[in-house]
Amino acid sequence: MSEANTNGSPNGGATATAEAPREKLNKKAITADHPTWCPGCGDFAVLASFYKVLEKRNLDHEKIVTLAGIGCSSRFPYFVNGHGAHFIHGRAVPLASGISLARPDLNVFLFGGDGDGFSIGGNHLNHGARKNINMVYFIMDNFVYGLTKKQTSPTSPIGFKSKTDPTGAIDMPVNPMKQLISAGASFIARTHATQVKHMMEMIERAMDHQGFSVIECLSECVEFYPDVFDPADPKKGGSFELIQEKKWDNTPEDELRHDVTDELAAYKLAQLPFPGVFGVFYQSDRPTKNALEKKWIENTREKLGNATDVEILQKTFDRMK
Amino acid sequence: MSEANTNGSPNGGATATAEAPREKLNKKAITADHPTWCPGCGDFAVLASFYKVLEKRNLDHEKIVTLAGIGCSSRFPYFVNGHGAHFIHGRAVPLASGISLARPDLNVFLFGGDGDGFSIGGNHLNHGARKNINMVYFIMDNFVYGLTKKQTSPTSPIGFKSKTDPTGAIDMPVNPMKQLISAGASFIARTHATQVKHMMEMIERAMDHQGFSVIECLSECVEFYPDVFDPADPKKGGSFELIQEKKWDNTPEDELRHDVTDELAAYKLAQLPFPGVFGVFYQSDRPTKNALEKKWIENTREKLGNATDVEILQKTFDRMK
Amino acid sequence: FLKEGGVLLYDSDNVEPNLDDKRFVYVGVPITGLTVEALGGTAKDKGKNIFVLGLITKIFSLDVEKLKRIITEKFAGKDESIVNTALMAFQAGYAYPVGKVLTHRYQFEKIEKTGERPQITMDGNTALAFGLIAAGVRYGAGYPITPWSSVMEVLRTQLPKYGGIFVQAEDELGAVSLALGFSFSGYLAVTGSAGPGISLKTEAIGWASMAEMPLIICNIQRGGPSTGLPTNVEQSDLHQAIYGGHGDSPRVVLAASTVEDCFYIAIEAGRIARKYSTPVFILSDTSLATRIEAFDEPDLPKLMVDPKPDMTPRATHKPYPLDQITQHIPPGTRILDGKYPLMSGLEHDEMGHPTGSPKLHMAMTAKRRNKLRKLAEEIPVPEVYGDPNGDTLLIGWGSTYGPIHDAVKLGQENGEKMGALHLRHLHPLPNGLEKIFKNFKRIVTVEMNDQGVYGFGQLATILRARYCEPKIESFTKTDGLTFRVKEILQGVFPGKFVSLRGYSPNRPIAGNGEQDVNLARAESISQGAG
Amino acid sequence: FLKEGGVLLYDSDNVEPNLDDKRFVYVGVPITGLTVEALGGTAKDKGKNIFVLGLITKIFSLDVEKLKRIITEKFAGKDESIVNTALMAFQAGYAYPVGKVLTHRYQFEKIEKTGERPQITMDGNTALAFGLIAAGVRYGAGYPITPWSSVMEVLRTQLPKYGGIFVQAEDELGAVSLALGFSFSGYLAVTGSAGPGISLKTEAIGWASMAEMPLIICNIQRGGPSTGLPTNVEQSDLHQAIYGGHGDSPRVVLAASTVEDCFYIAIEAGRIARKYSTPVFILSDTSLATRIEAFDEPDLPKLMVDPKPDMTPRATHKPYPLDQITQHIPPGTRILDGKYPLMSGLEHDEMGHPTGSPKLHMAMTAKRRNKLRKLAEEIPVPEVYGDPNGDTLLIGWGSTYGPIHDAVKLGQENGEKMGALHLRHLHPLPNGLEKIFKNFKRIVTVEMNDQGVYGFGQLATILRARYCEPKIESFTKTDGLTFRVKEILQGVFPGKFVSLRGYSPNRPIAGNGEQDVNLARAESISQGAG
Ligand SMILES: Cc1ncc(C[n+]2csc(CCOP(=O)(O)OP(=O)(O)O)c2C)c(N)n1
Ligand SMILES: Cc1ncc(C[n+]2csc(CCOP(=O)(O)OP(=O)(O)O)c2C)c(N)n1
Ligand code: SF4
Ligand code: SF4
Ligand SMILES: [Mg+2]
Ligand SMILES: [Mg+2]
Repeated sequence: MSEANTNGSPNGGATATAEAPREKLNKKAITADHPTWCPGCGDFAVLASFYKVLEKRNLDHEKIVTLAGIGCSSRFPYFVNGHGAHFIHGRAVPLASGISLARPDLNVFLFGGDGDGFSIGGNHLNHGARKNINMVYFIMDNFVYGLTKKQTSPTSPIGFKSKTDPTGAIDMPVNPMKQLISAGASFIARTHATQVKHMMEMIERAMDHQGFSVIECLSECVEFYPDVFDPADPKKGGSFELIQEKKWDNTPEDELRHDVTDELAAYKLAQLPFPGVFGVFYQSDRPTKNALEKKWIENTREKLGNATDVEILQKTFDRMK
Repeated sequence: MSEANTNGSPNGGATATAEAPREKLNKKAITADHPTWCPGCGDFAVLASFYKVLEKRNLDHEKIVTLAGIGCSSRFPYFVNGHGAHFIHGRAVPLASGISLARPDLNVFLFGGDGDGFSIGGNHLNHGARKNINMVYFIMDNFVYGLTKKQTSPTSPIGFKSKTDPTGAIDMPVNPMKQLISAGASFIARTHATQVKHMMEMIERAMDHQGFSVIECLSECVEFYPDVFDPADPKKGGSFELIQEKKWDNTPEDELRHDVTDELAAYKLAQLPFPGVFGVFYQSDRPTKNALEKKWIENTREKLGNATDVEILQKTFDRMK
Repeated sequence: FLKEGGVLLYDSDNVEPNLDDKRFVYVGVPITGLTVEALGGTAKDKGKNIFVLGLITKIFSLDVEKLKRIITEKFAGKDESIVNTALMAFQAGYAYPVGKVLTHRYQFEKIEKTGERPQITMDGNTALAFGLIAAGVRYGAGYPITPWSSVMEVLRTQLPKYGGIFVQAEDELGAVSLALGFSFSGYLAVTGSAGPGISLKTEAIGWASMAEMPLIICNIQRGGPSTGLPTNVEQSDLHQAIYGGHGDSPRVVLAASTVEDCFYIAIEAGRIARKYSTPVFILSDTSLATRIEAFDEPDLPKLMVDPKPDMTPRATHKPYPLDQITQHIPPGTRILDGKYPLMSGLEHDEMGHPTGSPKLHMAMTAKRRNKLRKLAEEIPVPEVYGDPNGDTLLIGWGSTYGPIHDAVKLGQENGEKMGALHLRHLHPLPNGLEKIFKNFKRIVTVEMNDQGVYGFGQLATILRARYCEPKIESFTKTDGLTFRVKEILQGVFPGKFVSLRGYSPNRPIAGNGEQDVNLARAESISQGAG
Repeated sequence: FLKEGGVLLYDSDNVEPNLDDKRFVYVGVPITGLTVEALGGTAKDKGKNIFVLGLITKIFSLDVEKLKRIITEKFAGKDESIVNTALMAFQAGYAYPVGKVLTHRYQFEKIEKTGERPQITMDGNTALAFGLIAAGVRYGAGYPITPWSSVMEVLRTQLPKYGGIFVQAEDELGAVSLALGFSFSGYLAVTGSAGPGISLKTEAIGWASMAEMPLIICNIQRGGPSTGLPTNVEQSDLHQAIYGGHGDSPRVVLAASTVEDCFYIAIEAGRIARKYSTPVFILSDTSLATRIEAFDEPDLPKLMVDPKPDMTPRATHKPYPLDQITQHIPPGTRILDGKYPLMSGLEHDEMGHPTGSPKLHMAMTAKRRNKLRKLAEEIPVPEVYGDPNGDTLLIGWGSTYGPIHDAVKLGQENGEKMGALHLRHLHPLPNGLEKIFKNFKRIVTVEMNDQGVYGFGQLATILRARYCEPKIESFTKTDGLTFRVKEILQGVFPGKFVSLRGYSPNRPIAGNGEQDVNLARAESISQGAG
């Protein structure tokens, strides 16, 4: 997801880091506060997988940026030792977008919950997806508002009894996959907190993708909505059904497999009843806003030769005399 | 869209109107300020069609409510003589939702532009659709910000030169039909400002539908984005291609026709390149939030017999002693 | 197990005791929820238990510093962030305003004895919710946030009984807009939140002020700014409530002073919102929200307001008459001259249609402002508690009512000539306060907010601006805890009352943290991984 | 066709004249856009032409009332809303601040004559945009709204030349969040808007205050409240800029006084935002935004700030040291002790991690407030124009600089002993103003906002609260038009200066619309269909 070169940033400022000796990134180095989550909370597994991926990828420590909105899941940055920010509820996508656009050298990771992402943050999610801004956005979906103690969330199923729906939720929930596909997210995956290997694979593929990469992870809130994801947990008698992706081996079996570049096919998968399927629903390599803005900058600066900022502004003023 | 009975509202307050003699609703009665739009603006046609439909339906004058956010198109309520409100930018869907939920006896009409609806208002649009709140929402889409003088709008195509994209827009635009389908709007139609008969038909069908009914109308901004919709205007050498809806006459031709209850088929139509097709993309009669809340109220009040408000609260206090 | 009359402290998130069993004093505290909120989870053994420890420390005034030492020792050796988490749980429990739990029993006895009105017991948010129902509010919308959530949860559960609806919106922008839709439709509606959510409602509240739409906004204040201290108490949103909108956008601001007042302030808010067709803020805070108190059962038949909108046809109607106060009439009302009103956020003429007239903008701006002056004329000047004149007048607003009045009592017992004035109407202020001010040598506002750049609390700033009365100063604190009586006296009379018993956590740095960097830094123990 | 030196007034939305041809004075006015904005379209023959008529009426001080009569007659007979529309167009044109157009020629001549620095000519929004670039701002985000839009349009077009990016966001909530992302990434960023959009940024600006993140917020004020009068001038957002946030959330507020100052205030804002790691408001308004003025070309090599973020590795770093002013360091910076910082909206310890400590909340609240006190110490006290001591001191802020200073000149010529003080730093205020105050008998703020419930303009309210100086009063107006010199003198000295020539549209109801219902109502002519 990050780029080596940084011409996108004024005066290449972003590459001004001096080199001091460094050892391989290890778990201890990236561990911060001990997580405050409830024992058994699905979010622990997400944190563990994230640590593992960071170690495996051995990213430059100072180039790891973890961001979040507000919620139990959004406490994530406090548990990762790295540059980061704990922002406000529902607005972390534009925050991350600013960092991503100005600093292609960084690895921008965004974490949040279903309320943060699909309720108050829904519009930013859609426009971040549409503009295809380069980042990895991990949504820990527990079908409930955890931090505020059990209100109906946009993904709570009809019938769910919460503090704001004492007789059971009545509104049709958001379908995260449908929303992301129609909004234009260029990498869309779905996983489950109990499936750490799969989760890690999704995170790595999201990191390797250039663009707005979103992973929805069913992450159980043991305190306010226990057992809701058992139907997708083999250990609890459920079935964790994986999407079979096309191998392009033109075998007859391959006909039946899923083409991740086929938007309509992805939408069809999104129509499957709960718990649905897991894996990559959709992936497209349309240009990122990062690349498009960079191209505009390069074209513009080319015309200017290698004029300094002072010279450029002076020229402009000369025309105003 | 409106209901005769009003049990939904406390003490049936909503029906307290005394009857004074009334003549048939006519254009003069519902005409207010002379529209301020630029000569040739597509919005004139929308206003004209709306007048015609109101006349034809002969609604009770005082039960017509026109609402809007901010924009040229959102000036609409000033041009309709009836109860109405000119609200703030992008929040008119929740405003209309409150009116619709509390007052089933009213006809709630909401008007706005593409920026108002898909940019700043996008999240409210999605959640209003998801909750299926009963109203008719007419979006005058001109692919540009008119009132603020030609900035890129969420529906501006790539390459459109605006004040905020001097070298041409680079962000992929919103696809209104895709967004509405995936969000769960229960009536979704598309029309064109030059096709008054079709527009009227869509408005009438939207009115007859119980639920969140949205009509996207391609409405030209002659001042800042002229001729953009000619490709769909036969008079300008374009073609206005209509959606052929199933007649359920089980003829072979019918096989090929569009089933408006088929979400995936609707999504497929939404994938057609500009100018695409016109008519009803999708319609479903899932329950409205209005009906669901009403049912909850009725169940609750049933248990209480016909206790007065004072008695109900007193009972509650007695349990707090 | 628990002897009669004993206090039963239970986790109201998980237990539902039989409240009819009147042998015990029940103190329900949402322990699980509050711990989750304070820590972002219950954090295993560092969470709930230690939260309760903090709670008990507060109730029985145990030695805080000592207990914090013990906790630190218990978790020593482990990652320091664990100690930090444990201390956060302890502090959250300690900060939780349980109120005068131990006096409840006394109150129950009182019921048997006297022949007065029976007493009812509830927390402030519940009182507020039922006050709104009594005020004829049948519709509302909100989005969850501590400590506002329980108001919306009660309304969401109760309103259907009354034929009403409370909607959980997608966010606060949607919530206030929904509420305005309800009000526009003829049913005075409520929305509410705490800090961050109130900030999001700013624009729409400005529309309510401009379009002159009745609306009640509840702000259950918590520690700020930004996400701040979600589970602590603070009174730092007064300036925002009055001045938060862009442009000159008059609105009314009230503040509840006790749990009982949470009920009555809602009725006053409804009265003002309707009579002056204006948005009305109700300021409460964390301590009132959750504090449980008993008060005289309200006389419902006398109090309850009929929500039914008046839709009798009118011959003619102007939504914005220049020479009268706007009265909103709901859609569905026939206007026989056929000229229907429009509620507009653009500057408008008397019919609500846009205008560019300089004179009209001045006149309409004045119209919107002058109705607050009219309101000010009818607000009673609150009575002074204690000495009607003397050396020191304490002025308070909101939940500090109890400690301030106790401070006056204690101060008088110790020879101070002092009184207290408590304001429920903060904007506009009642007229005639100057008459009270001249009876005292010193005037000190006591507020749970910061002294600001110029050294004055938020209410003090407002009073000084209006009266230019140099006597007015303030004693403020921002430790997120309710005031203790001695703390007030020590703050208002520096150097005096030091001998008074009782623990005062923040005395050393009251008012200014600068001098005490090390003292404060000692609290900053998460050196673990930063 | 146009004789040399003549003024060429053109529709900058449709025409692109050859500005190099220096024979004429070019006054580009976005006639089409402004008409669309004022009316919601160009309204055929009622629109642009009549807008221009209003414009010319203002430039050549023609008789407004007479022209309005003519317009009314011209469209008489037609639906009255048509007359109303025409009058709105006229008033929008009349309200448009073209500045001292007729003096431009003089200014151009000046260039030839003197050997001073050459002059450059532009409007205030352009000056602001280039000031930001000079201040080293390379990134920003916004959402269109009048009169802010042109700032973002210039930046969107210019920043790529400097390797930067300006993003048009989906709304103002997204815009301010994007800007904070840019600032967090190491590039001081800008966002901006007008009334409604600024209100939407409230919550995120509170985060910037709490997380101590540098940010510049431009508020190009327009007529309020709510959607208000989008194309008129007003100074009614000062209170919101200072007090708009929930909780105690300190921020800095500056105001540009002239077109030239729009350039320099941006540099000052950048300096403060970086040095104090804080959000900084720049207040401008409709009149500065569009007014075209010539000023000495800035000395760019001296002024221009290098935007390059400093990412040299640090041995260790605390984002929130209690005994120092926070300095934000961007991601990409190695911290050799391996403890990385977190920027947080929750109350935090020195490393940015959450805390529930009462002492820390007090200390951090004080830390955030005290940096504004430090800033106040370094702000120069502005010089008094006119008499350094005397009978009357006028105090102004923002775009009223010109008329207030002219008023002092004219007043002195007419025997008044008076001076003027103009403030660029409004929060915190410079220290030492009291020394100036004591030299005058009367102190009158002159403001384009409402007198409020208690009779004082927004700046007057702030000064009274700080100084408790009863001498401080205010002369305010809310007619959406810039001040005329005689209007100020007549308002400040009631009864005097009545003989002065020149048209003053709002004199009759200055300050209070109540007494003049009929006068104002005469303006309310849309009886057509209401
Ligand atoms: C503007 C604003 N509104 C509301 C809140 C209160 N709040 C904090 S987190 C949250 C939702 C939490 O749900 P989710 O995003 O699903 O995260 P989870 O706790 O379930 O992981 C809410 C409503 C807030 N902090 N800010
Ligand atoms: C909160 C807020 N932000 C921005 C604006 C400025 N504004 C008014 S209308 C508009 C968009 C207009 O575009 P659209 O909704 O497509 O309506 P159109 O004028 O094209 O019909 C904007 C940005 C505003 N009034 N309020
Ligand atoms: S409340 Fe739920 S989501 Fe939050 S930490 Fe506990 S289990 Fe996890
Ligand atoms: S600017 Fe465009 S949208 Fe607005 S009225 Fe004119 S033509 Fe219509
Ligand atoms: Mg959740
Ligand atoms: Mg548009």
